[in-house]
Amino acid sequence: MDLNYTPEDTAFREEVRDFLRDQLPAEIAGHVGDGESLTKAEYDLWHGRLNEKGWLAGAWPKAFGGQEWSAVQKHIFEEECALAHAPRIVPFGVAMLAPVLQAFGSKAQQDYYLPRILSGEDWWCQGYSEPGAGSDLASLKTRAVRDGDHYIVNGQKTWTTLGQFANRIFCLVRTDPDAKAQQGISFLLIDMDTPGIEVRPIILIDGVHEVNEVWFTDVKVPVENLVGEENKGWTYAKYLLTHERTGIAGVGFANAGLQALKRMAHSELQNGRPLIEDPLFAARLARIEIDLMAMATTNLRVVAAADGGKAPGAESSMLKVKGSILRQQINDLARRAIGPWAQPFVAEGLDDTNLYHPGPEYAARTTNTYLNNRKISIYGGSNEVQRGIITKAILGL
Amino acid sequence: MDLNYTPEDTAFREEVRDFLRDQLPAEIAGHVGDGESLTKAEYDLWHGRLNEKGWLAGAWPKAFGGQEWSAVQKHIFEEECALAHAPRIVPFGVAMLAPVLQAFGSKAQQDYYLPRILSGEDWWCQGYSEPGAGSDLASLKTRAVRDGDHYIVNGQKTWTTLGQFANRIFCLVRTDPDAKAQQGISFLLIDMDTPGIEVRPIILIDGVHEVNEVWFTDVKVPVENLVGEENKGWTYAKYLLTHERTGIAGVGFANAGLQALKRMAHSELQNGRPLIEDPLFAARLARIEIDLMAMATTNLRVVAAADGGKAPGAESSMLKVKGSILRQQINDLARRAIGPWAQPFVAEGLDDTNLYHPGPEYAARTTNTYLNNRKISIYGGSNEVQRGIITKAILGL
Amino acid sequence: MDFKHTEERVMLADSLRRTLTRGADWAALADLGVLGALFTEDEGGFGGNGFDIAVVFEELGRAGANAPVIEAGLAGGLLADCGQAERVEAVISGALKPALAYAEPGLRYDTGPITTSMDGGTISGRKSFVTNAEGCDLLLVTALDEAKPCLFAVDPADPGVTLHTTPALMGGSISEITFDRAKAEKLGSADTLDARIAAATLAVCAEALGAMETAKAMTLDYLRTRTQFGRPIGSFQALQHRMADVAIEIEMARSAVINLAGHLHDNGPTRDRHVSATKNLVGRTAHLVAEEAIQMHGGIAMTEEYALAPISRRLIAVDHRFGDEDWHLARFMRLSA
Amino acid sequence: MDFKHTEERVMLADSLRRTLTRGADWAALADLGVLGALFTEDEGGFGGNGFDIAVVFEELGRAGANAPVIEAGLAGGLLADCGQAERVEAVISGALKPALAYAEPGLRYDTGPITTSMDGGTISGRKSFVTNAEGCDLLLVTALDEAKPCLFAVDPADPGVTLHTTPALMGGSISEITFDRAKAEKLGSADTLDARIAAATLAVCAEALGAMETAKAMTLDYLRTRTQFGRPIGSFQALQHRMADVAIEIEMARSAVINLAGHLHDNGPTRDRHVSATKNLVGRTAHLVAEEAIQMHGGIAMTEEYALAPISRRLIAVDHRFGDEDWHLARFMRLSA
Repeated sequence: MDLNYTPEDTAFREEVRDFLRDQLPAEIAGHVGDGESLTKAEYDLWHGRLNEKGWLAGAWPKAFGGQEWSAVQKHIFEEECALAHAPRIVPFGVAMLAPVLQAFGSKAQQDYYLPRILSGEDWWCQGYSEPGAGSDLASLKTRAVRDGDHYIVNGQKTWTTLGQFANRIFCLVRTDPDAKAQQGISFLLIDMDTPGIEVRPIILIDGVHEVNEVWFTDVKVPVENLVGEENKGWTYAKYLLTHERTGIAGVGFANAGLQALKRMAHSELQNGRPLIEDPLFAARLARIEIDLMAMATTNLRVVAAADGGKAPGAESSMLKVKGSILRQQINDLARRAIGPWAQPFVAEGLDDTNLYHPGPEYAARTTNTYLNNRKISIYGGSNEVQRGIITKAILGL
Repeated sequence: MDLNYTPEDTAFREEVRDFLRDQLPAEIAGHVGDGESLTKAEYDLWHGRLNEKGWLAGAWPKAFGGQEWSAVQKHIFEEECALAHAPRIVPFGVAMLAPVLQAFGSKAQQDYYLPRILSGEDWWCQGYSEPGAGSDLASLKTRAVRDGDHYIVNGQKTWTTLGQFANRIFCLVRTDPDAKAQQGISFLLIDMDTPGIEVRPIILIDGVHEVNEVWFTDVKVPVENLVGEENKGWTYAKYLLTHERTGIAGVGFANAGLQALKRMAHSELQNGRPLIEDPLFAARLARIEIDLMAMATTNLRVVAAADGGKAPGAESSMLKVKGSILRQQINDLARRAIGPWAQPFVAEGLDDTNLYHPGPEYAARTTNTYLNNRKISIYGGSNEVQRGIITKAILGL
Repeated sequence: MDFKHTEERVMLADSLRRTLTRGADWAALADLGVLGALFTEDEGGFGGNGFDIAVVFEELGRAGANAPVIEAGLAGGLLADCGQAERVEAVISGALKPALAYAEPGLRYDTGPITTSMDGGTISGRKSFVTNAEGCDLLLVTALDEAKPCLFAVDPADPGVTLHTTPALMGGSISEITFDRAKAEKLGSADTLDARIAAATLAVCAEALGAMETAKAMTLDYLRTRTQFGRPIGSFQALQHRMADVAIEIEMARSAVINLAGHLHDNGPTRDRHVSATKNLVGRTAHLVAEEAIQMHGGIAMTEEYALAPISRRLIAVDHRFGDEDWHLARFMRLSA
Repeated sequence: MDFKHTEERVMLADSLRRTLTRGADWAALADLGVLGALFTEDEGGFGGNGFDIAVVFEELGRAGANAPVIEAGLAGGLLADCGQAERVEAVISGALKPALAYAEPGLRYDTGPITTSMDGGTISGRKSFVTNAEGCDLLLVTALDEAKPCLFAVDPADPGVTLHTTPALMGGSISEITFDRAKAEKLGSADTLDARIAAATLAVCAEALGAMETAKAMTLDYLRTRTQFGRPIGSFQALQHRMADVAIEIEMARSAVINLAGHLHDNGPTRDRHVSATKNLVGRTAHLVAEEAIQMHGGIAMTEEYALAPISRRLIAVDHRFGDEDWHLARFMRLSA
């Protein structure tokens, strides 16, 4: 037992900090810190700087241009990025598709697509969810019918995050309609410029355009865009869902959120005294901080076990549930902290004529972030689904 | 809408208060207030005084010697009794069996048993629950086989409250083993002195002998002790379970508990100041008080609706769930209030050599009461069962 | 003791509910008697009791209506307190839409000490969180006159008045207002502000109750009809039990609203103890109901297109109007000591 | 970073677990090295690190053992601080069972200011909540010597010592002790009391963790085997999801114990901030686990006969030893400011 990082890890953390200090533009960090949406150009700039350093895909195997980071290194990197308010690396290409291609893709697919992910030429989005399917991925209905050298794809995907920026989408499609549930599903790579694809924005409850519907009408996809074998897509999808789940708790985001919250609580006044001196508020904050200290260590235990070769199972689900709840509690407490300043509701997607929030800067998007982050207990397998996984693991029923 | 009681109700409340002041022995009230077990003699004395006043069975129809109290009067009576730390009227005869006899019993049964309930000659206990059945009453196994003028009863009942004081037990027994679930059950009155009955104490987690197991081995019960028709027992049991459920929230107990808790919080010192001035403790107390104010009104709404002729349905379940949780929270906060004095654990049923608790008087049985009242979310249909009832009522699934 | 509303109130609620389903403009609301119900007969209305307020606002909340009715009651009530019978009559008839500017930046949920002040017939200062000031006909403003908070009438079109308006989380609009030597008509003292805010807090709580009922109904409907893993999601027991708890808490919130309505006209400390008890409980419950409704719906509740979105926002906004859960808990503790 | 215990600790835990299953007396515990593990090599033991304490007490808690091991570590540690090497050796060998009397009535969870004091080689005063004093060989007592808290050794058989002993909620015994001019041997200052209480608090937390694991295992077993309405009750999703939450919270409690073990030897304020964070979280979790274990079992968990009863009581008692949830939350707030 040793709660301290190795000297190598500590040195790596310093390197990450130095890099962030030098390379992360203050304006971008400001937007991230305030919970604002980023433009594609901002993402591209940041991805580019990371790629120059070799850190866009630090967890990739060296053979594909990665650093083969340990889980601990990956954790340190993510923690520091979150604290510095660096943009989250958009995961769809780097962290989701790439591991699937590396494990199951053809040599041609690997050679073509992986470098384009690193260079930013390709922006991938994810075509998993469908309307009416929710957490029940296996019920998906989008059809792909083989027609000579092509599949003809028809159907609809939804919750496609940042699909408005993407030029490619990886999709789960049903290739065998007679097979049941998880059988008969294939994993297809699709060019978003193909005729028959339409992307429609979904405006979220906080007024942000972050996710989309993607409609497919007789979309022709070359058969070489099939990943692995036909009807084996569920295997790859599961691989993707269980891969690299050590960051699932969002400890870095929680820490950054807590720091921001403390600053607010020192700035906001109640009866002329800083809010942090209000015992009820301070108790709420302290309880969250105590919980976060325990969750951070739980997360490190899973990270360290992953480096020890143990694939996280129900532990990921525990971290997902607790991590989402804690982050939501932090967002909720931030909403309380700003008090009446939560009332002006400035939302770009709902009313673009009036984007100035009259309160203190930290209050500008606090309520929006609270609303937006209700999603984190819903997406990626809702907390109810995660509790089901935990139950199976501990109860064996 | 009028939150005020009628002048008649207010006068009745005064009458109840006067009666309690004059007739309730201080020693008994002291025992109740401290959460101690009462002796049979104490119960008998209190039942006797109530009966003299005509209030032992205030809710009974006048034809049977009752006062035909309205639900509001019954509520007022119970509220004042709880606040004065009067013993709870032992419900098995007066409030549970009697309504069944009045509705379904023979004239002979009514004439014989009802006066004996009032006079205290009979002390009834309840033979519903069985080991392994829990909230699933319909799965009961105790058998009664007709043999001439008798039933021969074999089986086991459990959780028989105050069975050690009882001379009679009313039982649900299975008379038709081939009928399914709720069918084939009958309602029998059994003399505890009949050969073949054995009462074994169950000591509870707080060290109290309050419930019992009752074993039946070839117990001969005269057929005239059958209530109503054979195999219709479930109808009578359900009637009993839904009858007079307006007291289910335990508002009176909750109020009395809260008053006691406030006194503790004024007596206990922390850093030389009354505990009530500690903002964290005071906030816990205030939240409970606010919840209780709302629950009391919810309870009155149901009481008033009952007087308006509306039989409470899912509302009873809501009151049961919320009432039990609130009372348990009050017990829990009392445990916190006494601080380290919760550590000496003096339990009559576990260690009768040493019954003196060294702390302040109000601390003597606080932890025991906390432990004992974990039962109130379990018995009489656990809160999980109640939530199922509520779901059915609102979801219709 | 009687928990049934009078026939008049039941009729008003019924017709209000029907009208709101079709959509009602300000004149229609006035015609229905919604505004008159907020004022006593002495004031020119036909209501003004806590239960009148509760009935009206529960329906407005149920329908998700955004009309500035709270403002009419709050500012209109203060006009009545200052003997402005004609203006009150205009408010009741729907001819005059007033708004009240009393909060100031830096005070959080407290109503004072304010710094906006009167000097030579004009007032100067900054007011915060003025709801539905945009489009109002009259601004009622609290300002110091010889160090004493008084009420002033200001024309929102006065050149000394600058509004910065954004949409409000609860719906409608919210403004920061700067007064720079704006012409002001003194109406009287602001002594009744607390009483009128107590009534407005009841209105917010009743409105929240209506919104919770709608959120519950939508969620139940979704649980019944939405299938996943081949079954209606409402058949999953974990969701059932949580929904049962939500239903219980809404019943408690209903009782809390009744408690406050019944004690609205008690003396100040008793009234405010009930205001704080009810607002604390309703704030907690609204928060629970919004979060559980969203979670049980899943993704669709995160979208602006689905009708739950404004209701969820309004339920969260409840906690930020007239003092949040903790602010009221602290006040309840003080008033109970 | 490494979350694996050393081989020695794993071996100690394993043999302790096996031995406790069979039931172990004091000599057997001493032989196993349980007592030695509480002391550093300098003190004559072979452990004394936070993780040694965590490993030992988790197993004691898992087994529901009632031996006065915490007292041996707490009083023994103070003996070591006072340079009482021979007595420490006797504690480690199992030959000397000490108990510590430091708390006083009216102080609640605070350790001072005490009033028991030394005068002419004897001490007088009253001590509260002395765990496992009954049957101990030596009482270590804090008392004032010229207004400074010092440690004294007192023979429990001294005529000036009166014990009133009851069973303790967490198991074992608890005594109120009156000292009336009891002969006392001064050992040194009580300056290290806070550090030793920090270690004892870790012990209580680790013990609670073990007890929670047992409560969880019993509940899971019950959920799997008990049937109701024709199905194992563990197939009811509402219980499943609550059990999942219980399992999550226990993992968090495990991490909290690790955090405290790893920071036990930090400087005072850092250490105590971790003590309070961990004790607050473990207190909350123990409470949750006890209540949920009872509720999910139903009636049987209410009976003394069922093995969960003493474990539930111990889990509730956790919150009353060395400061409860709120006491530690307040301290955490002070130390975080």
